[in-house]
Amino acid sequence: MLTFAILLPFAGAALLASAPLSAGQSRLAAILVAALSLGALCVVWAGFIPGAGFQAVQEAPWIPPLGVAWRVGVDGISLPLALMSGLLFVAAIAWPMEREVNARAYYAWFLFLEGASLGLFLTLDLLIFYVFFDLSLVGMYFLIGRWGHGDAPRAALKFFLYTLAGSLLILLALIALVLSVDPLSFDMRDMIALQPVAGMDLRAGLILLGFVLGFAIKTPLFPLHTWLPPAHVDAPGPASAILAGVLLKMGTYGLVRIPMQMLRETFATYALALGVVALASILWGSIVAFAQDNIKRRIAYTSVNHMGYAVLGIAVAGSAVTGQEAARDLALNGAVIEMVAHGLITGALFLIAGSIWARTGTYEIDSYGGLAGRAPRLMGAMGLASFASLGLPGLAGFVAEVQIFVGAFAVWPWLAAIALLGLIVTAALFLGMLQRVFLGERPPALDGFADLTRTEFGVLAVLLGLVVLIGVWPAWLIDMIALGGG
Amino acid sequence: MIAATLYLLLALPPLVWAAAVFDRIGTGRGALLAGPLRNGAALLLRPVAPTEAPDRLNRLLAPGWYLALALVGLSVVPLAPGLVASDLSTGLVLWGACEALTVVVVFLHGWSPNAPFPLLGAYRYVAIALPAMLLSMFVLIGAALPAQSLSVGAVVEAQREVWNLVRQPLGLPLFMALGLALTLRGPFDYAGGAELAGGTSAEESGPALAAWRLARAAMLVAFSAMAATAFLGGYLGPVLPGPLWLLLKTLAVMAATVAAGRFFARMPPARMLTLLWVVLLPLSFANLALVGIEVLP
Amino acid sequence: MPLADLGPEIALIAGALAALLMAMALPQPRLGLCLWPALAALAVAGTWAVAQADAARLTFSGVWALDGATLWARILIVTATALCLILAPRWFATDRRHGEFYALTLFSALGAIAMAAAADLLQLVMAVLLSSVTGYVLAAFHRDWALSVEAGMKYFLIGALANALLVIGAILVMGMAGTSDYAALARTDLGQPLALAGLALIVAGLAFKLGAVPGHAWMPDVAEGAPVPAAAFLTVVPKIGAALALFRLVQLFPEVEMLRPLIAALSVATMTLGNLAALWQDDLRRLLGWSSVSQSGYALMAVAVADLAPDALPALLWFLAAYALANVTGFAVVAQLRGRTALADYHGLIAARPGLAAALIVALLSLTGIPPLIGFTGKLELFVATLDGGYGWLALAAVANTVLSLGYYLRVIGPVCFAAPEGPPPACLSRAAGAVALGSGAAVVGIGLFAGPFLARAAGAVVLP
Amino acid sequence: MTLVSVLIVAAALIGIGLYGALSQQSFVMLMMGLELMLNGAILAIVGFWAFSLGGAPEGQLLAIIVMAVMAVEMAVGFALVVAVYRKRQADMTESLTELRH
Amino acid sequence: MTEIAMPLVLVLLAVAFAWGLQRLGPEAGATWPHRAPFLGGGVPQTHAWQRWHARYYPMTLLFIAFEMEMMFMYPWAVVYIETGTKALAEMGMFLGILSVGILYGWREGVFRWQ
Repeated sequence: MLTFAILLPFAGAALLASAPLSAGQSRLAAILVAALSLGALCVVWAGFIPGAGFQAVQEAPWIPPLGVAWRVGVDGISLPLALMSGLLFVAAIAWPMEREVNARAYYAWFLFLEGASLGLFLTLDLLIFYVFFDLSLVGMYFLIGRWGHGDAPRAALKFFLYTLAGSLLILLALIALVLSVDPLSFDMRDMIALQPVAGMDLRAGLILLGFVLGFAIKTPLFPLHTWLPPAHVDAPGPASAILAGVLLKMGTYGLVRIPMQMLRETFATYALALGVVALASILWGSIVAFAQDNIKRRIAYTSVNHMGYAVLGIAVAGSAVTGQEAARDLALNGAVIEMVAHGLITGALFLIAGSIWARTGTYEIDSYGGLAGRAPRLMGAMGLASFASLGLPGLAGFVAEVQIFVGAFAVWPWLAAIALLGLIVTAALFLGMLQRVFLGERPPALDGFADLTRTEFGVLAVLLGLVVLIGVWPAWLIDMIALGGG
Repeated sequence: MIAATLYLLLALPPLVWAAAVFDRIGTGRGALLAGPLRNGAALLLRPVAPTEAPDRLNRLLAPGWYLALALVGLSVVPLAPGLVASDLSTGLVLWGACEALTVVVVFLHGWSPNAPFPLLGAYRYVAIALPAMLLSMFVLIGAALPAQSLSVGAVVEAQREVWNLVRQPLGLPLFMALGLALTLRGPFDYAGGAELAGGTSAEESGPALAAWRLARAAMLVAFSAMAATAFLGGYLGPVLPGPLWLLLKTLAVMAATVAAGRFFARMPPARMLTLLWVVLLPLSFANLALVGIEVLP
Repeated sequence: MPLADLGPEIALIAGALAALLMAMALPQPRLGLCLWPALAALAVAGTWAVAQADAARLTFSGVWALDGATLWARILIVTATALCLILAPRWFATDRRHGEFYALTLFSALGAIAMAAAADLLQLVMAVLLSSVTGYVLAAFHRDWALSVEAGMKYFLIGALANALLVIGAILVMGMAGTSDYAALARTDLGQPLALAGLALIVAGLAFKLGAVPGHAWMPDVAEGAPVPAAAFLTVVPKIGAALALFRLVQLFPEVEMLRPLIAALSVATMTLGNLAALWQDDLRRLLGWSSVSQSGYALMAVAVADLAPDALPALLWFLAAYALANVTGFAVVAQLRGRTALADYHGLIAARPGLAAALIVALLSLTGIPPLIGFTGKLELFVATLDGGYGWLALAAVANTVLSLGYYLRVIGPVCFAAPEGPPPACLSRAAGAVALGSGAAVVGIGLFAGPFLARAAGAVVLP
Repeated sequence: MTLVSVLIVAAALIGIGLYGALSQQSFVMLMMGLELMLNGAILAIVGFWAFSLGGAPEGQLLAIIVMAVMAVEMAVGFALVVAVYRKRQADMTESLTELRH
Repeated sequence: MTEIAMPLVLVLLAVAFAWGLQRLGPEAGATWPHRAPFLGGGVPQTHAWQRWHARYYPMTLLFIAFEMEMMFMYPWAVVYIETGTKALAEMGMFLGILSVGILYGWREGVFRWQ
């Protein structure tokens, strides 16, 4: 079933690339494929037993001499992320294209990207993980470069270069990790069970450094985040939504899956350093976001901030080999929920930003104002998403951040205290943006500004509905993650 | 060794004279026997005509080199068992080197006066002589096969049973082509032909010309001696002493070579080149194969 | 005499002669038919090589190693040569006489195979010579085009010097060690400075064939100036032979301490230089040439850890296979587009010629090492071997270089996909060239996806002695 | 006469040749330098053959091979020089300026 | 050593002899018209070397191929009988391949240079 969910989008992409479909037909086909894929994931979810380790496992050999095989399976961490990605892809594909050029290729690349993203979350093989990690770069590169605006090729190039550097570091670290077991095996379960480099100081440290650097670029963490703003600003709205909602999660997911689980001991040694970097990201992301006058750039920087929370949670969770178990589980729980929530919220925010751009062609906050009258539905959606993002209780962001902070206070209280500053700044920047865009004088140029269409509103309703659902009733998600019981 | 050298040096002048005499037979150019000497003396008394901006050193040295090559080539020929001026185990290779250097020397000779006809003669000579060299070496290798040695002495000794002329009937005729080319005569005389007003020696006069002609005749002697040794059994022969046999055979080959030079018609260089490469060279391969099959036990 | 051991090579010679004889008989417009005997010979050679797959012995008095490395070299070289040759008939259609192109290429391929199989210094010298002299002619094959002649001349000048160094090196090693046979050399102690200097000279000479520092300068010139089929051939085939020859050499002297660091240093220098130079190119062929230089640097990584890591040989073989396929694809696309080289000519190619553009993109991404293309498995193996052999810093340098290289590959891919097309769609060369481009492009993807069995075979390869 | 003395002469030849090959501008002179290097190489191999290889056939063979290397490379080289000359009317390395960087 | 000495002596002898011979004649006081090359009265601007070129480069390449072949043939001839039929076959192959070169050269017209 999982293999089906991964390969179906690839097949769909191949179909779209070769079959002569019209723009509308290709959109329909793409939505259908994405929905089917999501449906397959839901089937797995239906049979999922929380806390019972890896499930729905499938294996097939790929490169036997290296011990590489097609291995898929889910646990409480990957399933929510995969579900969220599946959903977000349906949303992004259903979202109308900003510029109607070459729709067939556009949807093909989206499906390609979906296959890569799902594959990354669902695989249990380190090398396949890496393969999908790189494939996601390729997909995103073409989406940004071809359908972006502004200096899109340049932004795409920067994105590709940065993240490839990161992914290659991960590859080296992976190989170094795998080489320490005999015979070679890229099976994640083996690695988690064996903890292969435990006790090797220098080598383990270097391997950890490779992983952390690689994932930090992808996440992105301060100071390796500089590729993110141009990529977001120049990408088309749906691609931004995927970039922020899904691709960034790859970094944090990888951080959890590989360094934290496979290098437990080493990770614990250096967890504090990672926590400090996460803190820097939180603060830097929020403060710089506050200074931005470009809607998309502002949202992009809040991603740096939010991913900082997630990494903080992970750092806390991996901070010690023994002791403070409850707090650490809480923090990890929070981190996973943060990933899911951030995916939904930021996905929605970027989609909205895309719709604004589609109407006026600019992201400058100063060129907007008083849109509340013209576009109430837009304002509602944006408001809800913004509040969720700044962590208003009752919404998904709050659930996540509360757990992270509680966990962090138990382990490193001073660090958590400083990190709280970030929350305040975030609140300020979102409120400021809402106020400047929707309230005040409306420039005459915006008189013809249309509200959200029904499609757009429907998509946003699903995403934001989930945000609210997680906010008011998070138990189902926490159950699914099931760290305490696992 | 030294004795052999002295014999050679003593025998060379009469032989050179004989070569000049052979060249005169049937041409009606004055006295047959005394003519060459008279001509030579006359040339020696004339002044050497200089040309504009020549390569003086090479011009002066070219006849010397030519003569030297003839002498060195001659020196590997055994006069009798054990009587050889330079007793090399690789005598045939040295002979081959002399052949090849002859091309260079003739080219130098044509090049040094800085005049069109000699230069053209030199170019044409190189083009024709190169395949002729190849040809001769294949033939000589054929002669060396039964001897299992590159020493000229061994080649002679291997002919005690039967001469190479019999073993490889094609060998001597093909080798004669080389002789004609080496001594700038007959159908291969592209370096000194009459239509180029004398070719490489068009600008020569006086003692220089005399030296060049002398060297050319010496080369004919050397070639004939080599041919006699490689194909006609050299000093081998009944009754008479070895050196005498060699002398007789050499004279015979000389006469044959001169006659062949007269007999065969000249062709345009391109056709001659094609003939050499496409007909004669493959013939030499065939000759080699023939010997190869014959000598295998 | 085990003549059958050299069956594939003899087939190549026979094919070359047949092509030459055919070239003699055919009128100018039909000279392209000489392709067929050449292809037939390559097919025979390939099949024969596969039939000898399990052999592992020294043959012909120990000068020829018939082992896994030779097998792979034969297969790779034969395949690459065939692909390059298919481009030729139409490319040279206007050339007055090009019948000998096929024969020369086959001889050059023979030289490359002999290089890879050499188990004796003398044979190595001969093989390098054969591969070189034919290469010079191939590079300058467009006699009437200044660029081609110039490329040939530069190739020759560098090559003659490098070959002289190689010869001197071989003499020094042989003189000091007293033997030229690899099996015997392996037993000698190569401690004297003179012998070590000789070894270094041999490495320098082979670096020329490989296109690595210090003998790399010809590569971009040849890639740009040589006729495209010849450029594809010369950037790929000699490299395969030289890399394996170097591999054998390094493996031969495990106790010579300077050799590995030397090769590792050359490797880093080569890849860095190649990549840095490629960054500024505005000419696709020259860019491919510099990228070939950098790829030589990667290949040297595996050479540096020969014998240290069990995976070194499969890594090298597989990397070479990946490189060969991708590079030939790139040049096939250039050929199919009638040799247009300026990057500006490629703007918006994806709209005008989607298939070719896709092949080009796939080839370039494979050269970078993006999964799941064949280049990825190649690089993966390289990294595994290098890390396993304890040369972590080398792997790190390679990573940095890979990122660097992506920069210029994207400089091609970007305009191909994102820029607006200029002018009418480009003219194509021939259906055969298009088939080569598309076919090898598909192979870059396909073999990359199903690399398992191939890699398993490569992992079983042995190197003698 | 010892091996060392032969090698010194060979090294001198190689050195002079290398200098010529690297410093000369004219193709022909450059090739002369290369030839000189190879001549030094032949001298070295003959020295090795006589003094340290004990007259092993490989030594002779290598000498022959080096001669072949010389001849064949120079043949091709001069053909290229002629081609360049026809194209450019120049026989100096400076004339090769089209392909750069 | 001594075997090679005699040819050297002979070379010296011959060169010295020819040199001396050319010194015999009287000094020529040639005038300029006497020295000028045959040009129907014209004055050459360049060296003869620069006005005429050998045109048979391809043929010389072919020659070099055979000349190299020759070099391998010397040792072959010495061991021919010992090695037997194999040697014949090898040389046959060698020559056969080179002969194809001749044929090709012939077809390409390398023997026509004027």
